[in-house]
Amino acid sequence: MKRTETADDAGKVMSMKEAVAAFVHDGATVSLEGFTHLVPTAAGHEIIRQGRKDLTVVRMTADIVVDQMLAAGCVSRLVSSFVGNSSAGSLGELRRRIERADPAPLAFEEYSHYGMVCRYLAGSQRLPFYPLRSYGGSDLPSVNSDLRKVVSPYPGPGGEQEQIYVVPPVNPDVTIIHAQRADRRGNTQIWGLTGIQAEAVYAAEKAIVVVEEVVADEVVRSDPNRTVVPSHAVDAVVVCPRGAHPSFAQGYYDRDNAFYRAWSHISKDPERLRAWLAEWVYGTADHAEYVDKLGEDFWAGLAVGEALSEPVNYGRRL
Amino acid sequence: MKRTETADDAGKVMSMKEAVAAFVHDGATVSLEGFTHLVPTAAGHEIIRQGRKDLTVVRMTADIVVDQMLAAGCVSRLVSSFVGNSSAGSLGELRRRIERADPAPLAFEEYSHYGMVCRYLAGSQRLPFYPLRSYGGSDLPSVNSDLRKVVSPYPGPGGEQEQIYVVPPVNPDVTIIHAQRADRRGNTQIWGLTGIQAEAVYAAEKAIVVVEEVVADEVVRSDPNRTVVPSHAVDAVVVCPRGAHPSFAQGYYDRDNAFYRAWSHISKDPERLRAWLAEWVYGTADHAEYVDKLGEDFWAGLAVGEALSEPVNYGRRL
Amino acid sequence: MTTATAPETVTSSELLSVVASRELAARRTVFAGIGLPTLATELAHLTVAPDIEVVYESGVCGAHPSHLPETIADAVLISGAEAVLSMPALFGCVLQGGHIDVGFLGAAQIDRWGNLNTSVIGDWESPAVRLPGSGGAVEVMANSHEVFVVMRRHNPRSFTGTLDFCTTPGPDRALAEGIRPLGAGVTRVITELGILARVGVGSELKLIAVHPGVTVNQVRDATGWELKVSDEVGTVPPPTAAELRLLREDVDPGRVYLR
Amino acid sequence: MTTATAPETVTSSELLSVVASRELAARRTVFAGIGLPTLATELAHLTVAPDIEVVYESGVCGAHPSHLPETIADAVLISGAEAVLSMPALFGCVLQGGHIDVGFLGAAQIDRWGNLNTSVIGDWESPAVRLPGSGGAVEVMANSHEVFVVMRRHNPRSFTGTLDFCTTPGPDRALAEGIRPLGAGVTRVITELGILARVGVGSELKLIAVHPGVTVNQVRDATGWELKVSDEVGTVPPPTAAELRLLREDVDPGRVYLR
Repeated sequence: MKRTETADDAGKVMSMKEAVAAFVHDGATVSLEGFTHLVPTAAGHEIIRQGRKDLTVVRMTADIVVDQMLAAGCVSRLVSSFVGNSSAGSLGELRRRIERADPAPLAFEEYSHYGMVCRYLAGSQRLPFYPLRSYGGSDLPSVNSDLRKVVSPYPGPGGEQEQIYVVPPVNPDVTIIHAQRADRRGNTQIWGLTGIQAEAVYAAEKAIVVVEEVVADEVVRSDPNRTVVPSHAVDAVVVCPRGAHPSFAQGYYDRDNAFYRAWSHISKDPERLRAWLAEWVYGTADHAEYVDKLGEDFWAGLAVGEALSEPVNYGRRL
Repeated sequence: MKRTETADDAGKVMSMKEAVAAFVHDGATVSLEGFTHLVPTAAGHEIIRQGRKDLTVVRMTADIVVDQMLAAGCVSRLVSSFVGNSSAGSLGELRRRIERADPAPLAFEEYSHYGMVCRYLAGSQRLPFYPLRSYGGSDLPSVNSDLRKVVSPYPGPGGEQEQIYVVPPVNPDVTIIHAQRADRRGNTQIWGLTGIQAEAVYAAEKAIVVVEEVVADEVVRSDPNRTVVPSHAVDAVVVCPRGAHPSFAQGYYDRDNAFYRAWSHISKDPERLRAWLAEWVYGTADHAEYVDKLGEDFWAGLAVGEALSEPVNYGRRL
Repeated sequence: MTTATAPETVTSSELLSVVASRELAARRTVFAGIGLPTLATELAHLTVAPDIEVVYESGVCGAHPSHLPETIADAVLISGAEAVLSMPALFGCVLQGGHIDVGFLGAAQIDRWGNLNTSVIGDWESPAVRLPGSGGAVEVMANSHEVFVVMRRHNPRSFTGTLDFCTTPGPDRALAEGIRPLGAGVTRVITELGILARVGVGSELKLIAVHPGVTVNQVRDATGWELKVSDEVGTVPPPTAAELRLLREDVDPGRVYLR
Repeated sequence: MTTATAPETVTSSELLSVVASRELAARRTVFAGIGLPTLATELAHLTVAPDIEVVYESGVCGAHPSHLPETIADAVLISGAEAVLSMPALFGCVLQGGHIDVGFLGAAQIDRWGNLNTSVIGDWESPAVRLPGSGGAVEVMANSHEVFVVMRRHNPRSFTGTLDFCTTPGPDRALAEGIRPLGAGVTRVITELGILARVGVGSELKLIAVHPGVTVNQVRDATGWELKVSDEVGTVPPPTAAELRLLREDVDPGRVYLR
């Protein structure tokens, strides 16, 4: 597989530092997507290092990286449909913020997963709302006034008038996703779980794609169906190997389940959490240092073997 | 690449004759999708051979196969967004039916492409309607009362009330698509243009997938992201090589552009059209005979060379 | 028939998995999380439901994992799977489209109608405990043909007369708001004490069976509302040796979930 | 500068392609069909719009075709492309999402506001001629930032005071119905006689330039409404030798579209 060794021919390829400085501003609405797979952790860490404030974070599964951004004081509002540390336990800082406003309150907009999916669908498709068959009878609309209803202009199955809940679009100032690879222009390829990443990018004003590697144009072009986000929707390409840790990148490295379990303990104690941030985020200049600090033995434990897709023939005219 | 040589271990694998007999009934609503690529022509021909009547055909680009089904008297209603012979000319039978009710009238529901896409989206997602930013100021709603409007429950960009057009779901009795390959359970893989096929299948009560080849489970499972339609949505798998002619199958054979051009002339003359049907559809027992009749020299002219996708690593746990 | 194993040798996880697996007889598509639902569906696949397919919230259909997955998004679920779907396809076409026979859900609180709370203990605005929230539970309940709930602990705080917050409403609450749900809502609740059942709209959860050695009054006391009891409460047949052997030797030999 | 080529050696296709290509200066994303728009965008790529990307209705982005495509879905557009999108992504995210700078459309009839008819000649219910209909034209007009129309024939039947049917409305008609469109609608109409322009909502098509040898009155006579004419009607500079060489030698050496 050909890979580009340098990025000097590529206007969109920049460092994480440059991308966050250019596209993530105080007070912005920032979407970070990746459903367990390809969580853009390294981007969250750089946002912490640059000391962003008053962010509205939009993320379906608000997990470790969100807890860390909360603890670093970057976030004043959270829009989410699952606020937990996967199945490994709690998010300590998030619970303190919501349960006790400690050390500061957190505005929280609660959705279900499909409610969030539909907000991205509406945002990416420039729709004023998106209908879904959820929320009938739920208490969620009583705490989230953006869950509203529309009457269908068509009769229901029994001829009766039918009403359905709708959600409004979300249009982040910037969406950040992590992906396995892109070309220098930002044509982004993801395999394994692809989640809501494409819609989150299309819904946003700007988009940063963080990748395990930038590959030659020919690699991407050998399989155009693999391109989940085309270049016209991407503003910055950041090369950041292992940037999804403790999450995983299918075919590159496995999930660090031990760290997920550890986070429940780390985050339970505010002092310990802050010490962790001091050591692992503020104490590293960038994600490359974080990766080095973990050490090659550590990464060997997350290494994966080979299971290659069988090629398909796109054909060429004879 | 491993291929299954026999189909006797597979309950869903059946002949085209069996599949059409089992799932396409007189009076049914039948969706045939494939946007220029992978047009399910062979299925249309078998519907003609079996003499189905009073079908409602739903197809975004009503092209040659629809003109043939019209000429064979199978279709009383058409739902479409483009009724033309690609860019190669007219559909003679369709024009006679609509312009002069010759030999019989044709009920026609006219949409735009995205209107059709949204009908499939609503149908596949079990939504009462789907909103889209089309039709404002168009005469289409005056001739299609299913194009209706909804008022958004959220204020527009300037705080004003916002209204938007919606389309109703389409839920065909059966959807038929053509694909490059599937496994014996119906996990269907398509590359190149994927169009609206997945949504058309999910919108339908029953689904027939016609494939160039049935492949071993391991082939499909080596690349699960390539599966456009999972087995739980498929009722019949029909192996029918070259079943998309005169359309094409990316990586298998090219488009027969000469036949598209010829069709404008054939279909212009009702006698010539009926002679064509007699020879090529009624005169062949099945698509294998049609393929043989065209001859190997002919197929050599549509052969394509190799352009393989580079494999990706899905990884395996060590 | 194999002989019954003495209950004292059976762990709570084994008991719940075996009982849940039997309820999956002849089911085709199951929407399940990781843990007890995984054990139940894998065992059902080997016993009463050979054609069962688990659909995971992450988008995986037809997984063939090399190892027991640790999350619903585990890499081993993806490699070798039959299909991996995007979130819009998974939630829109598969779930809302009505393709799921049985959805598995858990909850911090459940009420007599099978409504669920996974959001907060206490008041939503300033809760005593902030729980993870819905995830996809609202959608699983609204769109599956029926829902099974497996709850390790059966006590009045979890089986409550009044939910602190209704995250995930059953069809009765939806209908009261004039919204017609697809399925029956919760039809089975499987706990350490026995099995509660509910047939659909308008019906309350009713005790239909207890585990050996459990009395009806024990279940009543452990339930925070006046529990309806079937006229013919049965005894849940204990796991057979065959079921336990499959579970221990084939499904989870590393005892990942059978903790 | 290269010298101008004598007009009589330039075919109508060459003329229209060259003129259209110039209008694409600095544009990035173009939604185009096959034929003249292909020639125009490919030539623009080599001249005034090096970063131009054509998005095809079939879902292809960033095509690198080995041969000139014969349809918008030609296999040669797919092999080697940067991305191939599904229809919902193409129409929903790319087009309705507002990512298209310029959409190219054709029509059987156009009126002074840039509204288009591609459905019928005559009455819709029993038309004299049934045309193909919208395809994606309704969406291209509603969602592109601006629309270019290239019409080979400029005559009063095509440039009509009253459309037989409005398939594809411009923004003025949408606003009259209370629906706010994204873009300006038709901003350029390029014909064998000259160039009409329109700046956006509330503005009529106006003649801004004629080809060498064409008079303003000729264009007026060929237009089925009382055509507005710019105070300073220019003459379209004829294709340069460089433009023609690129078009003939690099873009379409087989003269597939340059018929």
